[in-house]
Amino acid sequence: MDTLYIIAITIIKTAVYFGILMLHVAYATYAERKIIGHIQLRLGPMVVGPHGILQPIADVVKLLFKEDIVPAKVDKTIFKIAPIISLTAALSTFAVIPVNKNWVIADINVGLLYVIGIAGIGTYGIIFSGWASNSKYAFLGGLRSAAQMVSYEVALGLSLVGVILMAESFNLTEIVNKQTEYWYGMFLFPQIIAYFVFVVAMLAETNRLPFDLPEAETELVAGYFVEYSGIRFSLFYLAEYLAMFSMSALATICFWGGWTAPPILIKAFPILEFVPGFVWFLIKVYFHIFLFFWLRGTLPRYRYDQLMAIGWKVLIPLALVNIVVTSIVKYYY
Amino acid sequence: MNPAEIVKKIRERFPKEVLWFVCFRDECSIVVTKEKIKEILRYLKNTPGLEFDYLVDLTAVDYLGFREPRFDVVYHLMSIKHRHRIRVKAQVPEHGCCIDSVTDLWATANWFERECFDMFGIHFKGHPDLRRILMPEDWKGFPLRKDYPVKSDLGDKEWETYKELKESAKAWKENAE
Amino acid sequence: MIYVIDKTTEVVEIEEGFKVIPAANTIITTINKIASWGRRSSLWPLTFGLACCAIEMMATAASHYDLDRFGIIMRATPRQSDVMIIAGTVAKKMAPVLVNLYHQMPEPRYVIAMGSCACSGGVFNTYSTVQGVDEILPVDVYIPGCPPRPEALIEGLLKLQEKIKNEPYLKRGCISGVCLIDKSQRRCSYESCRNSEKD
Amino acid sequence: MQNKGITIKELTVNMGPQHPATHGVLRLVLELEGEIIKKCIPHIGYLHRGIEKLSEDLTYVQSLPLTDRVDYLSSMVNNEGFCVAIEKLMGIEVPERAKFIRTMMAEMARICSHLVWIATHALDIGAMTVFLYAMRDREELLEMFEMVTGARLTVSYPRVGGVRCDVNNRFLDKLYNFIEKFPKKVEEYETLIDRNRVWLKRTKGVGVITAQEAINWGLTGPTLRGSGVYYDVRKFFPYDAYDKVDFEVPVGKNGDVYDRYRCRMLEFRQSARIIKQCIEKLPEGPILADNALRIRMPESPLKIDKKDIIFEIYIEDKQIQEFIQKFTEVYASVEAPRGELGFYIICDDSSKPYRMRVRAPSFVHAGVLPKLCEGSLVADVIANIGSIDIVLGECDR
Repeated sequence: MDTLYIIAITIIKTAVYFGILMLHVAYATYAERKIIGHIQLRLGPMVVGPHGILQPIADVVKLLFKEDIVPAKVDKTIFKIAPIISLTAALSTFAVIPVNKNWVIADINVGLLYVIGIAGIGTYGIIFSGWASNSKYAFLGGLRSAAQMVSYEVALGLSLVGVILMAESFNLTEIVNKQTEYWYGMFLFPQIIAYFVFVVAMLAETNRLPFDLPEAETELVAGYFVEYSGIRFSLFYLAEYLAMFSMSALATICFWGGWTAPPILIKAFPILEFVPGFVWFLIKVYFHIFLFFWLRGTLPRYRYDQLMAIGWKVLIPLALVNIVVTSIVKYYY
Repeated sequence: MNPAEIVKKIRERFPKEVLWFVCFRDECSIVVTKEKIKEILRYLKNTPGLEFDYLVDLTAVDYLGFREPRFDVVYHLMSIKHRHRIRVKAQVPEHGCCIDSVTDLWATANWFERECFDMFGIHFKGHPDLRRILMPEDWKGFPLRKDYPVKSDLGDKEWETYKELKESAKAWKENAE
Repeated sequence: MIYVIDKTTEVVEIEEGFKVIPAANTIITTINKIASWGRRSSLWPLTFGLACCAIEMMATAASHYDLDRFGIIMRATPRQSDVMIIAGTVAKKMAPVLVNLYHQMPEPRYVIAMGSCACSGGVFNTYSTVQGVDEILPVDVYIPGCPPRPEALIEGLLKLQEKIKNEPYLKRGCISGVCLIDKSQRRCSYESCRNSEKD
Repeated sequence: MQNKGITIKELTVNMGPQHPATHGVLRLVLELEGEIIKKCIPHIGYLHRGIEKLSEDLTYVQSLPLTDRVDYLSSMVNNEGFCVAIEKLMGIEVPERAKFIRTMMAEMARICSHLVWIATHALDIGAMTVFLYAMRDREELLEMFEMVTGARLTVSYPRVGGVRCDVNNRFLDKLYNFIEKFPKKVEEYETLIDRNRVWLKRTKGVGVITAQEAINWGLTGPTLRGSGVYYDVRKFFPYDAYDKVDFEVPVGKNGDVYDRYRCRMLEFRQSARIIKQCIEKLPEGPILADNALRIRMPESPLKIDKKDIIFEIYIEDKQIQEFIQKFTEVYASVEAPRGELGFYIICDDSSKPYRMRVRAPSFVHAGVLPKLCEGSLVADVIANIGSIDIVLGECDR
């Protein structure tokens, strides 16, 4: 009976989590259009609902009612599986991400490894779609993303080693708890190099500007999902935004102290103690999401070889140096 | 160097080839036969004092019914160093409609000559890649010739692919009615 | 013929060519409303500039006129777009490409002929131009002008929204990716839609 | 290449005619080896409208609006080029005021065109925001065009022998205010992209063409000047009021995408300078010459003084003289934003041009693409297309 109870609770938790997450993702697209619009001296969606608030819903409805073309010469099975892989991978990440104290679906010991591992699976969705689409743009996009994600995953993983060394744990909740032991309440300051590497690698992992090469609109039209239409396309779209959320959440947990507020801040303003943990969490996540949009509104795109050079020649050495320094400091103090 | 001097120089070098020259509003055109056109242009390009290093334009004109030979291939040359221009015209008859290519003198001639071929059907001997450039590869006729219709309705000269497109459009048109 | 559920159920013809189950009417109307609202609220045009009008299309998408206000964002691939704005002169050499692109778009798809060249050939009554894009494609909205002002383009898009509002969604029907339209009902041949490959 | 039963093929990618970065309907067939381009074959003609042929069927005045649609980003300069050619043919002396107005308008068109260029070029490289900033400023200029000509893009404003209508003080004030602010706006774009490492990395050393090659390939305009060749029609063969205003011609050094970009950015400032001078020096007087070609004029042949034709015939043929007298020809070029835009017009005794040839800079520049792209990466193609700034309407005519 206990097992059944746990299963039932988990399902309910997942459903609630999923629903809230989807709402966030939908409104992240809206926020993106609004924020970039304002950066570009435009207004963004205004007509559909007050201030265009219903825009994402209209988009989803439209995509639902759209014909779903499976082109004739594609590898049908892989073509259909690819977006599902991408979405599943992106969604699974959230199973271990704690939003508040004990607000987590699965509090596993190797949470961090799990997140990185699952994020890697998302790449398969992109490679598969590129391969199966029988389109050269998609193929190039798939190839680019394979190379890009593999190289940046190394940097991403290495940048987190410093955090792991400091937290002495892979468990995400414990990483957060460990951070509260410091007066500044974040790994951001001692691990600033790692954070820098992480943010750059995060942009590359989620295929966002300035590293949006796999879907570079002006080069590869739409990159790996060039042949996808209707609902399948929206799955890719969702996966991309979910990946942004999961990476932002990871950054928040590993470097910004998750749902906790810095102890020094609470000391200074005791009233802040009453702010619920998930609010802190969301603020920090949305700061990162905003960063994504901000960069998109500002930066041009890197070239393929330059991207690789940054990954292997700058980020990975930096991350390694950080690991060495952290280890030495950790050993002596 | 003023146009008259340039003409004089060319005439000294190629006395037989130069047929006539016209000067209008300080613009000088030399009309030559097509046989030695490449040598003439090379001479213009490489002679110190002339140095027409810049091929501004290459085109053709169709004088159907006004003159034999029918076509003129027109070269507009300019020298960036000396800031002078000249126009060289080579006469090309309708039969044996060909002339030497100057692509190895000026790389820019490549596309100009392709366009000329496309629009007038003049062949350029020695051109590396003489294909149609503006019209589709299987287009019939040469549009800028004077005996080619201007208007859209080409009748039997119509491009096959476009005819097929129009045919296939009939299906939904009937459906709509 | 269109069947919403399946052939064994009793069906009634509501409009010529459209047959539905009687009881399903309430559902149909609601779906109709939602679907057409979704469709008209998020029209994604294909980024497809041909000539002068494309520049005005760019200007319309830019900050002064801002098409994004209406939920209209340009998509670069025909697979993800709903409306094709033919902005400019269509040369005969371009016509096969244009038709191919149209076939690559998923239903429901709409065509806007922007500018007098796309509407009727405009001043270019020459050997190499198509005299009005409606010779080769079914056009929904015509926008005259050489080139039309951005306001005119917006007006055209709003007119298209009106048109979508007033048409039964089944007419260009798809539910969750399943095309409900019979082979003969589609405005281009079914096979060519499937076979077309992105060049 | 056959190797143990495995066939290694180059990947052929078809870029365009519908592609967001080909500036219209250019089609490039790229043969790739990985991301490296082995071969690049441009295909044009997807916007071939037969303007040259059509003008043979229309009168001179009717042909003028066609030139608007040749290069629709700077239609003012195209009109000007056509008018300069016909004026040269007929020997019309344009009134001073009209000359200054034309120069001013042409420079406005240059700014407009360059704004679209920076917008699309930046968008292609990935900087979205520059696009919208540039389009915002362009909108102001278009408004001013509208004030005078009634049209935003296809203006048909210059006339053979002058301009269509006079400019008023309200317009001049507005323009002056705009021009005062404009260099600051250029700086704004520069802060967004010019001091951006990503931009520098994407443009420096990409698509290099040396001065010698550039001349050999017939490049003109900023594309040529980026390679360090000093050639500008406005300075070499001045037309309109360009010999009465003071301006510099920016010249690059390395001939890469970045230098071409810098040249155009500096041209913004020079254009602003010319406009300012034009407004200050604008003389009073008529705007149309007395013997100008007017729209209401019945369809009569152009009045050309046949005495101006000097000729020498070296062969014996009696008809030749008649032939020479019948067909008068002229080539006039102006400095369009893209380069030397030439009109070669042959006139016979009828009211229609016998042949109108447009020497389009975009056509020449598109031809140089294989030279720029081969051996570089896919992303560089985009940068190269942007840097040579082609308009397909002009390329295909």
